[in-house]
Amino acid sequence: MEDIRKRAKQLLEAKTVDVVIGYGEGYGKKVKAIFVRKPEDADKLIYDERCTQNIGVYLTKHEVKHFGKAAIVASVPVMRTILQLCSENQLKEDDVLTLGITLEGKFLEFPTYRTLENFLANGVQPLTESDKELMAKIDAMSISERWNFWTAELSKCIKCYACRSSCPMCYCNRCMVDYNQPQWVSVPSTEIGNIEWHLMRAMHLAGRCVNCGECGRACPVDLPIHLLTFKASEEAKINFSAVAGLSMAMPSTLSTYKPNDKENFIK
Amino acid sequence: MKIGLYPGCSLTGTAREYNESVVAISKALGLEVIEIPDWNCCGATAAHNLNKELSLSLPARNMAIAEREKMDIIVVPCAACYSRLTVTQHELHENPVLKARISEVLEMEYHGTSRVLNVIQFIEEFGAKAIAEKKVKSLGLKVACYYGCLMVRPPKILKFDRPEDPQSMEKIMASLGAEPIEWNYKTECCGAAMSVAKTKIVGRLSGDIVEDAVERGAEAIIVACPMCHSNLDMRRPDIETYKGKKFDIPIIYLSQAVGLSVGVGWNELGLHRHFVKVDLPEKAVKPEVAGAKPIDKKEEQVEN
Amino acid sequence: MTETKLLKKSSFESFFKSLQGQGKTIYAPKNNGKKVEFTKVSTFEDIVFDYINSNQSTKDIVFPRYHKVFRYTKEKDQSITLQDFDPNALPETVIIGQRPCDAVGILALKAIFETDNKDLPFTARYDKTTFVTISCNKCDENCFCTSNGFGPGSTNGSDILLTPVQNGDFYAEILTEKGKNLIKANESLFENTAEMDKTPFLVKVEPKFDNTKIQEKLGSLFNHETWVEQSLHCIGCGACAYVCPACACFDILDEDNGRSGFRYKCWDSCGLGNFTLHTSGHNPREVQSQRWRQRIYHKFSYMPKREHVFGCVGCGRCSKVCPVNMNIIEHLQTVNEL
Amino acid sequence: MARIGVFVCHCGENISATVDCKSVAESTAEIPGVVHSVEYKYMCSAPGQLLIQEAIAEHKLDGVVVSACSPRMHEPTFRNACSRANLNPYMVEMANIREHCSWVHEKGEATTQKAADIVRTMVEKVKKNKPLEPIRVPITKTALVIGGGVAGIQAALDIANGGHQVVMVEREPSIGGHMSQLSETFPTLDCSQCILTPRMVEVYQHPNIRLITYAEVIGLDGFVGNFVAKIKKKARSVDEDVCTGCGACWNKCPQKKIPNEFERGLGKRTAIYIPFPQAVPNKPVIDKNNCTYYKTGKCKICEKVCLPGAIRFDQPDEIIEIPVGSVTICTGFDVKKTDFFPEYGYGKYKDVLDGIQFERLASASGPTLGEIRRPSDGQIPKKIVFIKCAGSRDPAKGIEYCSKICCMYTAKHAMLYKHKVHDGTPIVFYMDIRAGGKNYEEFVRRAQVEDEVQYIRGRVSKVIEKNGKLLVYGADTLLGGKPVLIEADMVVLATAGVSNEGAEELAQTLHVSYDQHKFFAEAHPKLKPVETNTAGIYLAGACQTTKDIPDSVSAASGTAAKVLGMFAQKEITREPIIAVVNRISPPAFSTCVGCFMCQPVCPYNAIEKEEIKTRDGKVLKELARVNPGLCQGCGTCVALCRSKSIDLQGFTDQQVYSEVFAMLNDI
Repeated sequence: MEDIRKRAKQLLEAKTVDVVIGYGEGYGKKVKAIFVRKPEDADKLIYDERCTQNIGVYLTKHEVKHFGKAAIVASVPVMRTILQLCSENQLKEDDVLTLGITLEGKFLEFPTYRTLENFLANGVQPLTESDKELMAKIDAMSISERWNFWTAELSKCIKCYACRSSCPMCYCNRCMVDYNQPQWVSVPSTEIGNIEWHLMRAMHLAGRCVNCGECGRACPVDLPIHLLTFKASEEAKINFSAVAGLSMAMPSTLSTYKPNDKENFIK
Repeated sequence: MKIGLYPGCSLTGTAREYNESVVAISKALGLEVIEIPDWNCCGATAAHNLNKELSLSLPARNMAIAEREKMDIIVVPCAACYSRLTVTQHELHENPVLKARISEVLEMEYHGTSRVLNVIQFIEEFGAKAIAEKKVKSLGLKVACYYGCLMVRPPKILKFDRPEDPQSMEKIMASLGAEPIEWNYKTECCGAAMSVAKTKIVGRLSGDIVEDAVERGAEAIIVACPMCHSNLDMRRPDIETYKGKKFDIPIIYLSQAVGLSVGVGWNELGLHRHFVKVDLPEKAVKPEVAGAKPIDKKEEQVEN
Repeated sequence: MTETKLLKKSSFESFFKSLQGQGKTIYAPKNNGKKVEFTKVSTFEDIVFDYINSNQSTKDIVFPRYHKVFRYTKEKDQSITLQDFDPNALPETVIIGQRPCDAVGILALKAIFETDNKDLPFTARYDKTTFVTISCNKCDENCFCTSNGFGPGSTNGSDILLTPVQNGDFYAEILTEKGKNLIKANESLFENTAEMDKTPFLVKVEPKFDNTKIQEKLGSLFNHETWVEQSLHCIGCGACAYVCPACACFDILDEDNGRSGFRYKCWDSCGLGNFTLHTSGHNPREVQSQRWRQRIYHKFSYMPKREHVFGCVGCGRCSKVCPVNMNIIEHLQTVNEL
Repeated sequence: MARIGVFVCHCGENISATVDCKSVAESTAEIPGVVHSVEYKYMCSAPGQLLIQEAIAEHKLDGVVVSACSPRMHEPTFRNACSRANLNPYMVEMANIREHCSWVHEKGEATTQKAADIVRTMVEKVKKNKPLEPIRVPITKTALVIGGGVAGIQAALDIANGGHQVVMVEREPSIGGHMSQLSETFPTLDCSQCILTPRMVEVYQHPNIRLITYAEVIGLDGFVGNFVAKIKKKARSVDEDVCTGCGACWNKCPQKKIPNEFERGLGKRTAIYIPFPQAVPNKPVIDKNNCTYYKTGKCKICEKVCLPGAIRFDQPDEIIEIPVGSVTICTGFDVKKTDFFPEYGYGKYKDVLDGIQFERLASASGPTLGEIRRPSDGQIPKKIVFIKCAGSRDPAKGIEYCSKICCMYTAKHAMLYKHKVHDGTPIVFYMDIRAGGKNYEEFVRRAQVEDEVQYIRGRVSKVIEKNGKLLVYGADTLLGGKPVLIEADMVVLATAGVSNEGAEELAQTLHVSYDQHKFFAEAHPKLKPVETNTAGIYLAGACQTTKDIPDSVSAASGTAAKVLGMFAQKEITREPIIAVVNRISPPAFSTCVGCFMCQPVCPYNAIEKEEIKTRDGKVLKELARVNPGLCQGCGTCVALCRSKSIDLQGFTDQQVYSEVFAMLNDI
């Protein structure tokens, strides 16, 4: 933690960066994302096990971009976010300085995206045990059981779009559900409208999801919706050997064709 | 990894030595191979000409037992059995309805999850490393590797080696120190099942094979099929009658060759059981490792 | 007109069954395996009594997240039949166990929906619903009802307020005609008792800020940078508004299926980027700080001025569900100190 | 409210025999927005068109639905008619009640109802139509021809003679292609080189043709009429402008044992070489992989003997960019080599040859000067077995198609052999004889009758080499499948014709489609046989599928006609049915977020980056832009775009939705 503060202070003093995006104390023992712009505020930065939010979501935010060059305190999912955003032309190469936190909790600075790629080649954050367990449970279900499981879960969705807002890959400035000419997806929170939204979201993230699980954590009614995108990324890996967020120039999985692509999903 | 062995009828009769040598080398190479309990006939060669359901049920039963026994691999030395098992696996995989029907007939669950391997594949996949480690003798022989008709056909189903000019036995033999020859009859028909009914035809077909191998300098023919063996070995008199000359080239199973190289005993490999006497030149059994004892053939050779 | 009664712990189930017997739809807190939520309940055992507050408010019952305003059908001869909203089709409803803050929240909704023209569906639902509130004997760090002028035993907005007292019995205040009617068939279960001091049985909720002071402050803070500072980490989802008992924003949309269709109302949130987007592409609340400021001003300045109620009841739900830990107490305290 | 006119056509009896047109017109009249709905016997006739024109004026129509045949058939007709009546032609839609209804159904109420449904969907669509303007683009009147075989030569000469500039790019050091390797040609048996060489020279000397040999096209940007080709000119190590082609260098080069590609390995060449004596240009190249100087740093004999001093060891590869208006692909084909055939010895038997090798043996300029001799021992073969369909028509080999040219060239080979070795026995194994073509069947008949070529209908299972002979195991299927064993001295395989090496890469470079066999794909197998799916890129010769010389040449002339036709215009007018990225007011400018995932899916390379800048030049936003010249309106990007920021003019999401809803909601 001291390393991060020291380095953030240096960077801000030297005006290498204009803002350090990191975590700070919030109200009632909770943490929140903070945006440090003055060297003297660097001491507000913290990093501990409560810092689970994928703050990569702020990298594409208008107000944050406005500050200028950014450094970000980055856990492994945030690192993947940076590379994936770069692949998708939302960040320019080496636009963001990564103050990385390894899986072991060590501070490691990444001066370039190339160094990030090298680091991530050694492995990424595994799924949590509870996610693995639930995923295995869902995998073991028959198709009708699975359908019942998800329709029951998704019927609770209130369509607050916290999943969308918290996802760093949902950076569209107008989401297709917000179109009404034509209306692609039913607007209100109805059973079918909820299913449409979540399936579409999973499809749009297939091959792009960096497995941070933020959508599931953000959900105010505790739906395990992150498993939908996890599953889609698993399929992308199996079928197209594509893993998002490991390279700053990954060709988009679903919009590129390779002659040796498996076609066994077409039935 | 659990490895099952499906011997089939030949390996309990005319090709006893094939079974003996496969079991012996598995042991020598440190591989545990378990015979599938209560196995039955694979249906070759008659079943598939008579009744399709029967021809699929017979092999499927053996595979279902292997599955039940949690065998990941089934080693099938006989080429005809290998053909029947792989073809059944393929057909049932392609046709789930038929698969369900066969499970019904068998009154057993069949999923097709065990991998079916012939002896060549078995040695390639599991034996190569052990051979390199345990090799005690280099087989300084010129050999003709003979695959016969079933080992590589039909290629679409087997997906094993190049069907017109296979190479895998050559590779194994070369690793044992032998020198495989280039020849033309690797996959020609030996006469196969005519062995009993029309020995004249066997004489002609197998005669061409033996003659070409000899003319091109082979000192032994290596086989991996009990029918090939019996036609080239047991029907030698018919061959000689047809060709009008004598041939003394021995026919050796691949497993026996491997066994010799890793130091398994002569009789343990069943080498004494052949009709054409296996009398290898001295250079064929020279010790690879200093101190290893060459096989004393005379001492070990007893009447069958 | 308040009548005070005592409902024995052992009688509650009989009361519940009697209401059921009268064909009323009963909503009560139920544990859905993850959270406590208000749900239609059919068995008494499903009702949870020992909880701080539900994850979502009871707003959904009188102001559903989605409902049809009218339907139409076009006939072959091009004539149109219109099927308007039918208040008579609504069931008699009882909410059992909501907290006093939710009761106040419904008053805030009422203020909005009935200020000038009455919103027919809301009024119809409100009129058909009887609110049986249970006072709070627990709270958490996000609760701040006392900062908004009421407290854990407030009767505002309830038809009956039950306060858990000794032995698990309930001290019942029958506050309205609706409340009286509800217990009419079960008079025997409610013993008469003298008016009593509930304070010992209520949780003490520490005041977090002074809301009159905030109201004053807001008069001069419209262009203050604090809104930007506070909302920098806001990601602009609608979670806070959707769990808020007093948030009433909605959208009206049509679904046209050619020969038939309907108009419906569904929740909306001022925090979402498209909320005030004009057809021209112009958005008067272009950035998140403006949206956040709107949320605070609406609740603490505009509503008290126009509707004479606060748009915030202090339930703290918005802070609990916020995925990025925006905390309304923290922000209001900041405003207080400016 | 829309004012739409609907015109229901009887198409004589084509429609009216099964559909009650009157009832369709009447029911359509009731659709809101339809102000005029009539039927007529022949809408496409002059009076029919006039009927529409008058109705537009009289009823002030702002949209027209012609309920008749397929838009492929008459959409242009009716668009023009409406245009004449001052209605934007893109406010016209065709409701196809002929191919989609009357032709495929029995007469009956349901059929009439279906026709009415189809009309109704188009009425709903046309309500959402917007007036569009055709796209006009200028033309660079220079044609690029890739490949200098007989097809490329023909295309280049035709275009050049038409008065336009041509750039010809050839991968090899000389033009000529496969035709220059051939001995004689069927069905006339005239000498291939004798008829080709003059045309090669003509290309070289033509004032309108710029010939770039030993070069490859490595990039193509732009769009029809406005391409920029990037060409990599590989270093020849010889200054072409200085070299006189005297031959001193290749005569003196000490490296003499390099297998000659032109002779397909049957002959040898030097390290500095011209591929064959008649090469055009007659300038050598140095084969760097085999040149002693490049390998060891010593030698330079060629430099010493070169009087004009043309050798340039340090010559670099050169990248040239040339603006062109059209591209003609004539990159030709190749044939499978004998090592493709395990059953025939995997290429190990020296006397098993492929067709081109036999051409070289029979050619007067070949390694044996035209004598048929065995590569193994130089003996004259007394018996040659020719095996047709070696690979072709064989799904097991992955080549399902008929290579088309083999029947003819095998007949020719057998004849040439018989003409050169009178006592020789040519035996041909065949599946079928496919001799469709002018004088082709007669030619094969001549081989069989006059030259006594033995034809055996059957396949060869195996060729075995034994004691200097090739044992050919086959079957004679006309004799009930009787096994045949022939002891031959030589075996010639008519190996399958396949796409040329590098065809796939070139197709990807040029963004044109290709089939599973990596042959270039034509836009339509019948009606657009020389066009690709990309406007301005054409196909000729065997790069499309194996073709003989007459077919290649006629296709080449076909592409020349297409190119000249385009160059005859001042500018190109194109249908505005293209994708467009939406634009909205600032600060968003577009709902496009610039993720550019649409870029890789565009088969036409039409997606560009557009920068939105402030007045002082700061980039505010990057978004996708569809180049209207390149876009072919396939809609792939539209389907892919997550934020629905791209739409297809003429087929907008709204229009398609309206159609679908109109159909679904009235059932």
